Amino acid sequence: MFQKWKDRVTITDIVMWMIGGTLLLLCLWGSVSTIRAGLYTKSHWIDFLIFGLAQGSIYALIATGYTMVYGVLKMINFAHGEVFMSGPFTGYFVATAMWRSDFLDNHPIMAIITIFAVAMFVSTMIAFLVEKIAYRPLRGAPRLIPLITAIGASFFLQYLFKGLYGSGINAYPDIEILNGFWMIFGIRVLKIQVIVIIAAIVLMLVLYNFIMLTRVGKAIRAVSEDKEAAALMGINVDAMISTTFIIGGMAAGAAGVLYALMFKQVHFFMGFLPGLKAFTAAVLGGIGNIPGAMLGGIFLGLIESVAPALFLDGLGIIAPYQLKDAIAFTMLVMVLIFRPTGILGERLASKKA
Amino acid sequence: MKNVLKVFVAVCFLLSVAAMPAVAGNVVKLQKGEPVHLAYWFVTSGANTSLGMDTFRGVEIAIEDFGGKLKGHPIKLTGQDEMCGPEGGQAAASKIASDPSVIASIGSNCSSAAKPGVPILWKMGIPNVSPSNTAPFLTDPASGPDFDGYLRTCHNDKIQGAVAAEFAFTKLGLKKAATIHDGSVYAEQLQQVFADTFTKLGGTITSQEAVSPGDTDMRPVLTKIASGKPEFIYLPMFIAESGHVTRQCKEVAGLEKVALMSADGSFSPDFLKAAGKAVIGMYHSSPDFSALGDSYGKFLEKHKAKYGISPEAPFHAHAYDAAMLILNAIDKVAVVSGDTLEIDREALVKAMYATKGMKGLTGTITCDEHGDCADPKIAVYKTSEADLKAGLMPTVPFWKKY
Amino acid sequence: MILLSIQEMTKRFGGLVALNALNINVKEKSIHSIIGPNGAGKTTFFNCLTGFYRPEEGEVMFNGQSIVGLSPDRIVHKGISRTYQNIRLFPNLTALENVMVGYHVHLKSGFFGPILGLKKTRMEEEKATQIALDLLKYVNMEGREDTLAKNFPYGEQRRLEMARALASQPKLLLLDEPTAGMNPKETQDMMDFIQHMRGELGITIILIEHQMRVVMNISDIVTVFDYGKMIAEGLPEEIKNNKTVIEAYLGTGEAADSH
Amino acid sequence: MTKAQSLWNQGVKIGAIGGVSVLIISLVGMVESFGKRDIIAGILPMGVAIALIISILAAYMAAKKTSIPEKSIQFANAVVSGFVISGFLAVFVMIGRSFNIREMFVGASPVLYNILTGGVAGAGGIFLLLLTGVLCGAFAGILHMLKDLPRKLMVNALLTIFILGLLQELILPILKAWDVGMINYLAGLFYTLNGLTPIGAILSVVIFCILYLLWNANQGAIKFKYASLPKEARKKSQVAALIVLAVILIVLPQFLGLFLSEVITIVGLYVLLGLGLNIVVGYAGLLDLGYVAFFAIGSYVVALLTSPQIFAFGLNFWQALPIAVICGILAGVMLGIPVLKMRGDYLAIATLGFGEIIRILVLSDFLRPWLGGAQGIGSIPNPNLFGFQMVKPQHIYYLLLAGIILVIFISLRLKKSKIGRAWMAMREDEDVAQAMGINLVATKLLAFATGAGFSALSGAIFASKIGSVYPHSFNVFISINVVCIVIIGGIGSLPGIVVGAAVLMGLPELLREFAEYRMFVYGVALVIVMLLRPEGLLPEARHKMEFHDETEAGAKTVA
Repeated sequence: MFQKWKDRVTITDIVMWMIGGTLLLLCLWGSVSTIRAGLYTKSHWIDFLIFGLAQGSIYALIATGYTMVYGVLKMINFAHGEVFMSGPFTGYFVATAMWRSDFLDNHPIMAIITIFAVAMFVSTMIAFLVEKIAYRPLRGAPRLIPLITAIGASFFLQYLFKGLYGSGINAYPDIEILNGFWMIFGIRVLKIQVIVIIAAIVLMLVLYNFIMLTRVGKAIRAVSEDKEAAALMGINVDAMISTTFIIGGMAAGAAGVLYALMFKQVHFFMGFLPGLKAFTAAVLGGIGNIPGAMLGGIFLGLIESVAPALFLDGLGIIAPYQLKDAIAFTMLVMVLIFRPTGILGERLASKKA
Repeated sequence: MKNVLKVFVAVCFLLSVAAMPAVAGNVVKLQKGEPVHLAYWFVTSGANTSLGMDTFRGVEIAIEDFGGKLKGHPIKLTGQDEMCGPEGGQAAASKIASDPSVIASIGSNCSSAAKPGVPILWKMGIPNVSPSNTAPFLTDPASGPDFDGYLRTCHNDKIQGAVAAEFAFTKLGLKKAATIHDGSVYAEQLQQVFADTFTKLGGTITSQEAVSPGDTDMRPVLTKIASGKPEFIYLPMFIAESGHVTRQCKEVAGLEKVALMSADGSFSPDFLKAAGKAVIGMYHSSPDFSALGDSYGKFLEKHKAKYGISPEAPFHAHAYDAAMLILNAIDKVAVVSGDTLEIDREALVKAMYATKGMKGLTGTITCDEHGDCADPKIAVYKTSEADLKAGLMPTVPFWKKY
Repeated sequence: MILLSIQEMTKRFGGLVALNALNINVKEKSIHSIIGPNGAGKTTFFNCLTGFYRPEEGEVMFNGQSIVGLSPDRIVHKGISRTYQNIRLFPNLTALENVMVGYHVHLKSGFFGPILGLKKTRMEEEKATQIALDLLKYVNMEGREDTLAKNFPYGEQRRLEMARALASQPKLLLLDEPTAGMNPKETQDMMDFIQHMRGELGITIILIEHQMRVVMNISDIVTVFDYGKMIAEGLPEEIKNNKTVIEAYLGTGEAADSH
Repeated sequence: MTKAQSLWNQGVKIGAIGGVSVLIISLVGMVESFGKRDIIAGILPMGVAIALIISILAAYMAAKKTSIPEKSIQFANAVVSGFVISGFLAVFVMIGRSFNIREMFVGASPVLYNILTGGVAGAGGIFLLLLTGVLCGAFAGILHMLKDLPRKLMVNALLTIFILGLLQELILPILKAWDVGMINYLAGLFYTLNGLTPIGAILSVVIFCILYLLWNANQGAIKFKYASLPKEARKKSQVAALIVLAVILIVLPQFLGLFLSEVITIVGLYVLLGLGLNIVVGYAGLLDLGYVAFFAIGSYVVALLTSPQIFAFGLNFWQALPIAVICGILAGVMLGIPVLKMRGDYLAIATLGFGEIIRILVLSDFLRPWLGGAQGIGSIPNPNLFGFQMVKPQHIYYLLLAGIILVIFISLRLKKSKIGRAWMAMREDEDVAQAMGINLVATKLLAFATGAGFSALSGAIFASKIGSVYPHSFNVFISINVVCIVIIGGIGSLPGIVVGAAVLMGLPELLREFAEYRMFVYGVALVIVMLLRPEGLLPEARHKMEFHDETEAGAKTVA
């Protein structure tokens, strides 16, 4: 009996369960003692949740770009963070010009639409060009090669925008109608956060329906299932890949403006960290899977906002918010251990044996 | 094949011999037309680029203001990227030290780069002035003779953190404070000095929080701070992070009325943009500009004309002063003999250390025997609505201790 | 003597029952063919035997030991080796390296042996190289040991894969359509080769095959699958005349083949 | 294709691409800031030289890509594209002078316009600019019409001038340091304080041409001779080459100055890191983006054990080194276990996360009492060998050399063993490898552990070299750089790693003075190298076959 058991359960399984169990216990213990200490009131917790939700919906929007590109090309598009940066950075100049001419204050809705249009256009163009120049010639090369060009493109774009627009921090002008609070069910909520959450959800729904229902969407899905078969069915694979990048670029541009409206600052380096987080979110949800990316993004946002206070405070760890990325990545590794294909599972044609 | 090898070996040998450095003399002799060579080592890539670009521009404007020439010799400025870290600092310093024509250097931006870099420079007899290393150990006598050629025109963090604590406790009469830092060497040290002093004075630190550089969503950590109900938050970080905290503080329940204070790391017009309206009523500690506001204004004008933008980070004025300090000292010790200009390195260092009462942008520059040259007159400023409208940081101190 | 005994083996993929309560016994040193229409579960059966899939129910006894649920590498250690329907060599390794990977299970040296160049390790490597060279010779690929696997023509890739499978010195060899895509001459060579293996090396062989000529000529016993179920088992002659089998092939088999 | 079509497709379109490129380098400020440095003193500023090179290159491409064999059309295309390039710039200058675009583009300064128009104001400047463009195009067209040898000669001679001018800051101090009349004279002959002298430029072209022609004439003979040698003689000459290499490596730092030695030690550290990652990525095919974690662990273990700060264990470097390596190996196993079951990019992101977790923990206030937090750990003593303090980079060089040789030796031995074959089999096809009896868990862990050990060794040397460790030194860019080194060098190729490290880490160090634009150029270079040479700069022999083999340019080769 023992022999049988020994053959089937490996040491690594045991170690993994032990690590997982220990972390789970720590989290539970931390949560319980945090709540018992009563440091935070109910409204604090609600605030944490809303903050996390707003940040998470932006991650989710960027993550859809990652996940779609991964779906069709099976590569990490390292430059996607820079696509995200390029739109709002350019949009800043439009916003400032409109602010100077008082257009922004007199016609805020029109102004915001213009900013979105400019930013989404720039992001889309950058995404399209990156694919065309850096990835397309390498179709069929081993998978690490486009990874390096992606890294190269990322550096190039960062320092291109630094060179063009300067290395300083540029702040978006205040838009009066976006400031202040709303009371929703007796909870004080920031207007901008509500707007960001709603806008992100609407955009993601549009995107999801586009992919699921339209002809082009179906063609993209076909390409991500099997390029050769799709080509045989008369689908123009290159065009579909370009379309994927265009859609991803548009989503990233929109996410970038939402981000800029919420945090007000744009900077040439601003894409790196959200890009990394969004990719993490995409993997967390199950890469190649659009609802997964959305879920992963929101999950990540919530973890970053809630987890340090909830898990670590009770354990007596000082400055827990410094560790929020560490928590996020630990969560990622844990999820991948026990669900190796992400929360919702990957949607990739798995052609193994 | 063998022949090729032989040739190859011979060429290598010749090259190596050619590369053998001779011992540099203690006196630099410049022929007619040869430039006075200064080197800078600032951070010019990565997330802290704006700090490096800014200090670099400060130096460039200083050289222009000096006239671009020193006793008929042009002034040449070359530079390295210290990458805000020890490895970058070491490489940058090695590059500067390997060029015997370098007379003095300005840098580094980050204290962590200065630590391994400064001794390398000093071994070659190159004195160094930093515009932005605020870490105390660099001018601490205990750090040994390796740092004997090191001076700085920015203040020591020990002073600034303590001033902030005294201000909060005695002037504002607040007893409960919280701090936030971003894990940078600079901010971490400042908030620690603040916390220590504040506790010593009798106050309570409700929490010492930290964020990561590049973080944008500060609301969760502010909510955590709010749970301790502080009356005062000290956030001595750089523009981006301080800006986020300042803006978002007003949006977090329980912190609407709390007093905020930052340090010179974010004392810049850009901070007004970054923080927006939330900046009204906020405090900053910074060197006392009040007597010299005029020359600083002129500096800003020149900057705008030359680079198309305003300074983007703190310490550009310190960099200006650092360059001026060096140029003045060289001017003092350089001897014209016939066609050549002779600069004695030892005399130069002495002259630099002997700088007294130099009118700089950041105050009156006087060096002590450890190399701290900054005017330690740290004043506290309060930003008003008028300042925000004008787009400039306040120039009149709100409070000063001296 | 029974080498491999399978009882009530069932494998499901979601709602689909890929293998349904199989009961098969394989005699030592026999050539046991498995036939059946496409999608009958033959390759799934191999994957279950080699540990790539884990059957939900049932027991597999190999050489008197249960091997259900063991990982593929442990099953190789017990003495089962396989080839693939679509050749899966290590494309960027040389022929010699491919075969030597097959011999992996018999190498004892650890991490420090090769680094320190211990005599024991060196001897072992030499022996392994020799065995691999011999095997290459055995499959008529002498003198091409330094060619990358992917640069061989199709037929030779098949033989190389066979040599790699043999290198682990298995008691049981699973061949998945070894004659697929071969012309009659090559097919004949392969048949001879399989019989040789059984005769000279004393290996038991389970064979998935589509070409009836091959099956009927070399099999000792034939098992027929359809829809994951065993529908017949017997000597080649018996199978040839079995009604159920003919129905399976002609009735549904035709439709399956046209896929 | 008609002539008009060709003119549009090759002339105008390629011209437009070139125009955008030149516009970009002008707008990011390269032309202006390099305008202060001259390639040839008083004649050719470096910024202009770069713009000219790009223009000529684009025009040359236009001529080369022309599908019509007629020479005149090819020439015309080159001229047209040259004109288009300068047209872009001319429009830009005109816009920039009439509107204030500097609010947006900080690089669009009046100085830049002056440089582009050769300092001539108004329409005259624009005309000059356009003329320069046409001349560039014509030059490229003529270049394209030349025969192979003269063309190569011309291109390479011009490049020589450019490189000599570019590296002035490096060469001149070295020459001057010698301070001997003869060399001083030579230095004065070739260089002014800002760029080559015109005479120097002409002389270097002449010298280069002579050397090139000599080499060209003899090259075939040498190759032929070598190929015709019997096997034993070849082996002998290989051994001789190795000995020469060894001698050079040993005496090298004695002759290099402080700075070059420093550069070499930096390259050496990355070579060590690359060799370690090569085991994980190159052999075992596991994409590890958190490789910096082990580097950090090696550094911090040495720092904690040897520095008098924090714990004051008081060990010396040699005692701490093995402990650091063992800690690295243990960390490798610890990372290995949870990520074992992940494939491909899941592995990449999980390891990246691991690297970040380590950095964040080291930085955290929570662990500050034990790890030093943001202030790092300082006062790490230099290694001491039999009473000799290894202080200078020249000393550390030997330490690194020993480490690299050891690691190369281990890598080679492992590669040719059972373990190496198992790694490579796993890289090629994980499932089949397992079906061959390879224990994936143990094999992967071994790869992680070995790579981690090498990385920790590198980290240990790094800590004692720098003398202080800070969490900020261990960010994700180190991991990314090392991955780039391994792939740019040629996956799995050990000489490739040395070349990769020298190119990606050494060259940027040598060109430190262009600090601002280093990362910009680095990014462009990564893309271009991968587009032109996807197999890497110095690929392993077998991978070369792989890429130039049409039957299977395996899309599934490496993880």
